[in-house]
Amino acid sequence: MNLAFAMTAASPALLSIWLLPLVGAIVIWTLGPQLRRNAGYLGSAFVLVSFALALANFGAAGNATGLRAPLVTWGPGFAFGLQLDALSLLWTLVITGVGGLIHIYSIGYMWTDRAIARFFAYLNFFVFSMLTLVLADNVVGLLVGWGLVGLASYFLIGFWFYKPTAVAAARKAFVINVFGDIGIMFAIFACYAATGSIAFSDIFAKAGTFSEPLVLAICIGLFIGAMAKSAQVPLHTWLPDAMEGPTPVSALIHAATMVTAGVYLIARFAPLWNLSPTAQEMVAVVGAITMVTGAILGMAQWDIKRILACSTMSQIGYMIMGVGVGAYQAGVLHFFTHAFFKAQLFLGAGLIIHALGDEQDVRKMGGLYRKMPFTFAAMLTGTLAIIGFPFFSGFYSKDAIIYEALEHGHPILFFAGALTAGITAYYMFRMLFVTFFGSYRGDVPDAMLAIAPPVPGAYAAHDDGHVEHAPTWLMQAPVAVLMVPTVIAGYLTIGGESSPWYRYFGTLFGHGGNVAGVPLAIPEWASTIFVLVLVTLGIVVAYLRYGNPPALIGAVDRLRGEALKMPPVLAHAFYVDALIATAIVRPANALGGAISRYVDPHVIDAGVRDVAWVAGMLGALFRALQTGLVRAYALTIVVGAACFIAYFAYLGTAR
Amino acid sequence: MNTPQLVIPYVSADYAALVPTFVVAVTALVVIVADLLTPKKMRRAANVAVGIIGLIAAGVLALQGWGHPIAAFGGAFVNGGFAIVFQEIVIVAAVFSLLMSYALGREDQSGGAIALMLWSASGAMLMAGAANLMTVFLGIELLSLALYCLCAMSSRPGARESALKYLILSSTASGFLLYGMALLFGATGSVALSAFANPPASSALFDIGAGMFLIGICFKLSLVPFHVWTPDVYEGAPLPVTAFMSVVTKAGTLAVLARFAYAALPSPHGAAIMLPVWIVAALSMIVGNVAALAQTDLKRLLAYSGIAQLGYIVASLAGTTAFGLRYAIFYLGAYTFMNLGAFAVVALLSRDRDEGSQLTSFNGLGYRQPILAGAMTFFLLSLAGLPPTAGFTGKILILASAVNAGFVWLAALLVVGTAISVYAYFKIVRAMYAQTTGAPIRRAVVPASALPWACVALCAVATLVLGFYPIVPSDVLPLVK
Amino acid sequence: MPVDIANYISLSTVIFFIGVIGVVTRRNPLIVLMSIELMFNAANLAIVAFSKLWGNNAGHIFVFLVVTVAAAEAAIGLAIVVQVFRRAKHVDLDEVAGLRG
Amino acid sequence: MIAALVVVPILAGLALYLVPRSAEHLAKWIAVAIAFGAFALAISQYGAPDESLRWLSRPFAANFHVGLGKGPSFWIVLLLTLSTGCALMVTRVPRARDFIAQMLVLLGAMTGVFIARDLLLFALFWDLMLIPVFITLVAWSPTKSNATAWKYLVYNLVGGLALLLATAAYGIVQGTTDVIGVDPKSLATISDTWALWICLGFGFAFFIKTPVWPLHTWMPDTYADLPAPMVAIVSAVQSKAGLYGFIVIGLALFPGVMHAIAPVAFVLGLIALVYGALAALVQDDIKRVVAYSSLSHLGLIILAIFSFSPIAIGGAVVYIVAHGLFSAGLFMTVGEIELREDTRLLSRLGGLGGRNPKLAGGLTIVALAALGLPGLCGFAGEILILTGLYRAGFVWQTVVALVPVVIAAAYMLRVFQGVMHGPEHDDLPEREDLSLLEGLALAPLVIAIVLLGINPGPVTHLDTFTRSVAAASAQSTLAILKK
Repeated sequence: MNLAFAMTAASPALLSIWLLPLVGAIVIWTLGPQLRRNAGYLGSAFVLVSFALALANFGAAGNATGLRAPLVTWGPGFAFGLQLDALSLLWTLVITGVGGLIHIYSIGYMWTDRAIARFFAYLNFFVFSMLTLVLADNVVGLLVGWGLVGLASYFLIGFWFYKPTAVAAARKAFVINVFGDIGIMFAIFACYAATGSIAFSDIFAKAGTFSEPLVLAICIGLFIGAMAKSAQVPLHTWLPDAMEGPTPVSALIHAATMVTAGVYLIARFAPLWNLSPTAQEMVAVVGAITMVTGAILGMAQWDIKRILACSTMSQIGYMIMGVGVGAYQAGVLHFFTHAFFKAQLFLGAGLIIHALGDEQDVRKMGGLYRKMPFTFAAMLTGTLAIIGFPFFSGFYSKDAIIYEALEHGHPILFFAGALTAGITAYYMFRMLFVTFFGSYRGDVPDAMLAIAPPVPGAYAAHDDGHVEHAPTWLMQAPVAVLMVPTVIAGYLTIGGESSPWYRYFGTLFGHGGNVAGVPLAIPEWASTIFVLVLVTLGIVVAYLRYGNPPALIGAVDRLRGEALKMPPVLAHAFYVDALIATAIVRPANALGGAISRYVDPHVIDAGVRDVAWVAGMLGALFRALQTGLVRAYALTIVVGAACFIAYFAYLGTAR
Repeated sequence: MNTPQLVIPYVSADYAALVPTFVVAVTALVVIVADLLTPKKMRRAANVAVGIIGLIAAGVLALQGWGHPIAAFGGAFVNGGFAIVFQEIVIVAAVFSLLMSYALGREDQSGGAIALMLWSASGAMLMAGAANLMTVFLGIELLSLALYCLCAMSSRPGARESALKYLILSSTASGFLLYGMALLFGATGSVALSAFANPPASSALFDIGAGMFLIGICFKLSLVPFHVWTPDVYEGAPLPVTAFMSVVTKAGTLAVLARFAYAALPSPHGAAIMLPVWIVAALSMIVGNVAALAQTDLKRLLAYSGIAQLGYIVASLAGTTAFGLRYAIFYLGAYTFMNLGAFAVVALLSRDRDEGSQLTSFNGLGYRQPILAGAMTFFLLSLAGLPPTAGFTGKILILASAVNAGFVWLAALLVVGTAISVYAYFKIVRAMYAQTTGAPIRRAVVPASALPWACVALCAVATLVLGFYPIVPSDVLPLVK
Repeated sequence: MPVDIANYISLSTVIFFIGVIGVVTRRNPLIVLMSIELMFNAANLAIVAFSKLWGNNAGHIFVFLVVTVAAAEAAIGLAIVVQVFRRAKHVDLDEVAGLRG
Repeated sequence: MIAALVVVPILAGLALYLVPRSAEHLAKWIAVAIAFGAFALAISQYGAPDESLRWLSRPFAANFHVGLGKGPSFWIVLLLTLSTGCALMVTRVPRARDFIAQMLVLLGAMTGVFIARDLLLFALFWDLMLIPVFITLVAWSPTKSNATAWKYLVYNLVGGLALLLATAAYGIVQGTTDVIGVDPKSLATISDTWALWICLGFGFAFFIKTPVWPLHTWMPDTYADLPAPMVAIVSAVQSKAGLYGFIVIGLALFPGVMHAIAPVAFVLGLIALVYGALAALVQDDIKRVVAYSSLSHLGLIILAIFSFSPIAIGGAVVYIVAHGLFSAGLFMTVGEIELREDTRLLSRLGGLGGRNPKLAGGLTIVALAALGLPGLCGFAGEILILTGLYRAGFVWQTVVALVPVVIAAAYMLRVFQGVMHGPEHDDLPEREDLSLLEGLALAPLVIAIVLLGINPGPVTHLDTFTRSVAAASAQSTLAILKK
């Protein structure tokens, strides 16, 4: 029984990058109670070492083969291993880099929480799962990572498990993720049936020979997985609810890394997607729809974290649309930049929430720029980056996607992209003005601001009082560090095709090529100007509604008016949740109830009970025959004898 | 015309064939004498001891006759392998019944009872070798008459009633049997079974005669239409007598049936004659087990179970195949051990007055006497035909012989019967192991006698060994000179 | 001319079935015992007739055997009947129904 | 030595009755020693030659032929001895000595089923393993009524008798029943009609024992009423006897008939798959949830076997062992919960996670393995089976089989969260967390779950001819489907 891993051929660096976070998770879980706070330092250390190793191997991953580590083989065609090529290295760097910063930030954020050790064990486990997902060299390994990441997000969303809302949100997230898993499983079966192996190299080598419907089927399967994980419509409902988890979790998982797994999946299977234009079309359209829906929902939220969650949904819509139209470099670039500025926005929001004693509703904030200048600066840079303000990272990646959509012959998507950029600008600045300008509304009674009373038992204070505060630098340092890439991350793509970004990926994605129709004859700078016009329009509208002096003074009644007049469609997020509940959840429970209450006891058991009853009756009947009277017995015997004699008489004469 | 000399045509070899039967009969006399001589206290022990010694001696003597079969008294009594095997079974049953009787019954009657039991055993041994009508009739009547008295010999209320019922019904059946013999004799002109093989003078007479003969036999085997007497008599009679009766009457009658079916019937026509017997056997399997479902008294339950078990054994004879007979004999042996084992456990549970045959006396036995409960479970497993017991192997053999002889419908009915019987037997297992629902009747086991325990142990070991190593007697084809 | 064998057999059959009906219908145990004797003797008659027909004496020996057995059975039968109905005022088989079910 | 795996536990079980009733601890540790001893012995016998002893020669040749080999028998015996050892460590039952004796007899009988290489011996142990469960159902079931015991007995024994009749018939027709593990080509071919009836007899018994959809109603009640230690090994192993039978007897000896009944079995498997999953969604009693979930999981294994694809059958063996591991783990954890809170109804449980993290940790891992979390053993089995099914051409069946995977996630989380998460109920008494012993009892199962999840390779080993039969018939199935 050789269960030992095939260590020899593996490169030790790749294995240690992969296993360090797992070791961290196990160590922290077992030694949890003793460690308490320094569990945070330990956890961050493990992730940052992994990050350093990944950086060290930057060169090695660049060349074609990259690092390889075959692990274990289940059977014919089921060989598992790790690989580090350009795409997975980028993701690894972001996961361990941004992850490490968020670990440090979490030390401060969770300073007073009793279960801080368990939190860091889960965070390390999450990093390990995400690394499994991106480092796998085969599709089943990818699915293993996919499932483990879903599990880690389940643990972290439901971290404060005594909150029923958190528990429900965690379960919803996990079940929708499993729904995505079965999509990928279907793709695995199709690939294995066609190629006899699960390794990416074999699949892509034989990709040419696949029939058109088969490629489409595989792509649909994969995309279902991507939709669930990257919260695309209609499987997006879990993302806003996932904000029940602690803010660092939202930053790391539901902003920077996990939700972008769908983008990674499509990028990884680029050779397959290029073969099927209809699949690409489908991906692009769904991406666009999610982009627009996310933006519209973003306008209607009052919880600061839900605004950012909806904006994440919208930005991922951008990335999916980007890879959907074939602009892989642009899509991945937007993932790269988005990881930084969205993490920064979330951590900024975390600072606000931490400072205001866990208050998350923007209507209770206001006028914070005077008291928290550093946070204001961080949030401002983040906002400028996300709306695509020139010379900020978002500008380069977002405009690239919008233009590539046009260049690849999708005029409708081009306009959708541009419009969403405008709406993004509007709701981001709406958040800025409401939170940082005007006067502080913390002490205004909820009723005045039309805030619904919290659900009973929904939220129990978790930390036992502010015994002592974490050093503020511990939380602000990561945000400061993140500000740098938020600004300069876009500069990597200056220089078009020959820029370091495009050279880095080389021919990994093959050539997207023009997909449909003849491109409109407008140059790139024209589309950029058009987008900027829409963005400034968005900012102006936001300023008029929330920013100008009269609005700031009458903020309380304005906000109350807006909250009351909020259209129900938006308030219930297009009723998607209700739709899923009535269409799937309720009938399943009803059917299950019918089965266990009616079919089993009455239909099936009844049969057996009747047979047993009949046997019992017969038994009683024979008992009744025994009357005890001698003459009755004699009669029975004589009757029996008569039958015998009759038979033998017939027999005798017949012979 | 010379004066008729008194020439006894029989040589010493003829008498040698009957020696085992004589030894048993004489032992009965010795028991009566021993009962007279020994002091009151020692009387029961002495009687049982003498009885068992006599039986064992007879058993050993019978075994010596194994290799060389002889037809004594001009074919009246054929002492071959077939007869010896049945005689051994009868002796074993008698020994175990004596072991059981040690714990029961009134002091003063033990001498007479044991003597009667030995005489009925010798009657059964006579039937085992009977090869002509007279010996058969003599054997059956000797067996039955002794049993009528035995049934009555107990102060229990039902005893005398069961004796009366048994007498009236059994005599009626003997009447049918005798009338059948008369017709057979009339049709063939001879009383020897061997004479029936050649075509009879008038086939009508022969068939009706054979029919009535079989009625008598089926009554004794308590097969279904003729089984009505069995439950009442088994319940009424004292426990050791019931145990003895449940095996010995069936063993002897089975020997007669086998000899009649295998050797005495003209082959082509024989099958048609025996067909009603196979049908009756099938009926017994089903009715026996179903009726057992509703029983609460253990002796009645074992009565119905005996009916069903005999159904299995006769089913094995179906088609009168050679291996069918051998497996029937093996299953009879297994039946003897498991049945007597079960009766021995009931004997251990009974106190002087009321016998422990009520189901309630088994409540919670699993905790009070785990070993006894284990033994009882083992016997019930065997009766139900579940592994690893002799019953299981026996049932497999019978299934195989029935299927091979072409009676697949009989095999299927056998499985159905077994399925029903499991519920009946496992009611007792449930009673033993169920959490003490009703108040457990403190039924102390009679400490004094170690003999019933020996009987339980012997039966259990036999059932286990036979289960794994079925010793099937080989050359037992019944010889009819 | 000698009486034809058929007559003997038919007579014995008639007697036999009278005995059987007697056992089934009568409530008095003594009558029942007598009916059983009838059945036995009917068989004896048949055996003797057949023995005469076939000319060998095996039947006669058989008859002696049957007679002795019938006598023994009658004796035991009466003894048991006395035991059962010792204290009963009148003798009735239907009273004897303690064991049932 | 292999025979010792059967004889020693049974004899020890019976001998335990001699141990005084008060010495419960002694009895427990003897039993644990025997179970783990058997585990070690089984490992040492990996691939060891068979052992045979002459038994019957009259109507047909039958021997006491036992063997482990490298195939499913070996792995299931390992699973059995391991789970029994673990279950015994945490036995806290009234009248423990008698209970432990029944457990040992059950261990011996079940081992016998899986190492028997003779059909008659297989039938013998098949019936024998029902007795201890019946006695336990009668003696230790919480509800006073014995309805469950009778339902269990009637269902299983009718199956057992059908098996008996089929074995006898096979013995007569073939001349010998010493056929399990023998290359079918070397056996005389039996006529179709006989083969059909014999295989139906076997199939009927195996379908009841699995259980398959219409014949399953005995299972939830039995699992709910049995005490936790016994239900752990019954659900883990006894329910696999039917599937093992199909693989080792059905595929090897009656490939033709198996093809004939494949469509019916497929439909029943699919129904069981979906039916079990849906029913598990709404049960209030945790044990019933796990019972219906195993109905669903075993339906998937039925599909795998009747797809005749070598990968799927290899996957089936993996999933048999996997299901054994996590259902044993689940039932033991539920047993721990029931010991602590005297209830296992989800409506009354909740919020235990805060006070007992170790118990929560244990339940997490087994629950996740049960819902097929990638990386654990449940997923390994599922992936192999479904890949094999798809490759054998059953496309839409695979899609239908994927739906219960999602439902599994829903009901397993419902159980886990119902017990561990949510606000703490004040009416539930305060109980201490898992003791070291209870932790040690769960540890081997958890380790096995993770190890099997990482590398199920060796477990998919099938005897050469089963694989060849499967492969041969897989092509024919594909041919049929292509037409």
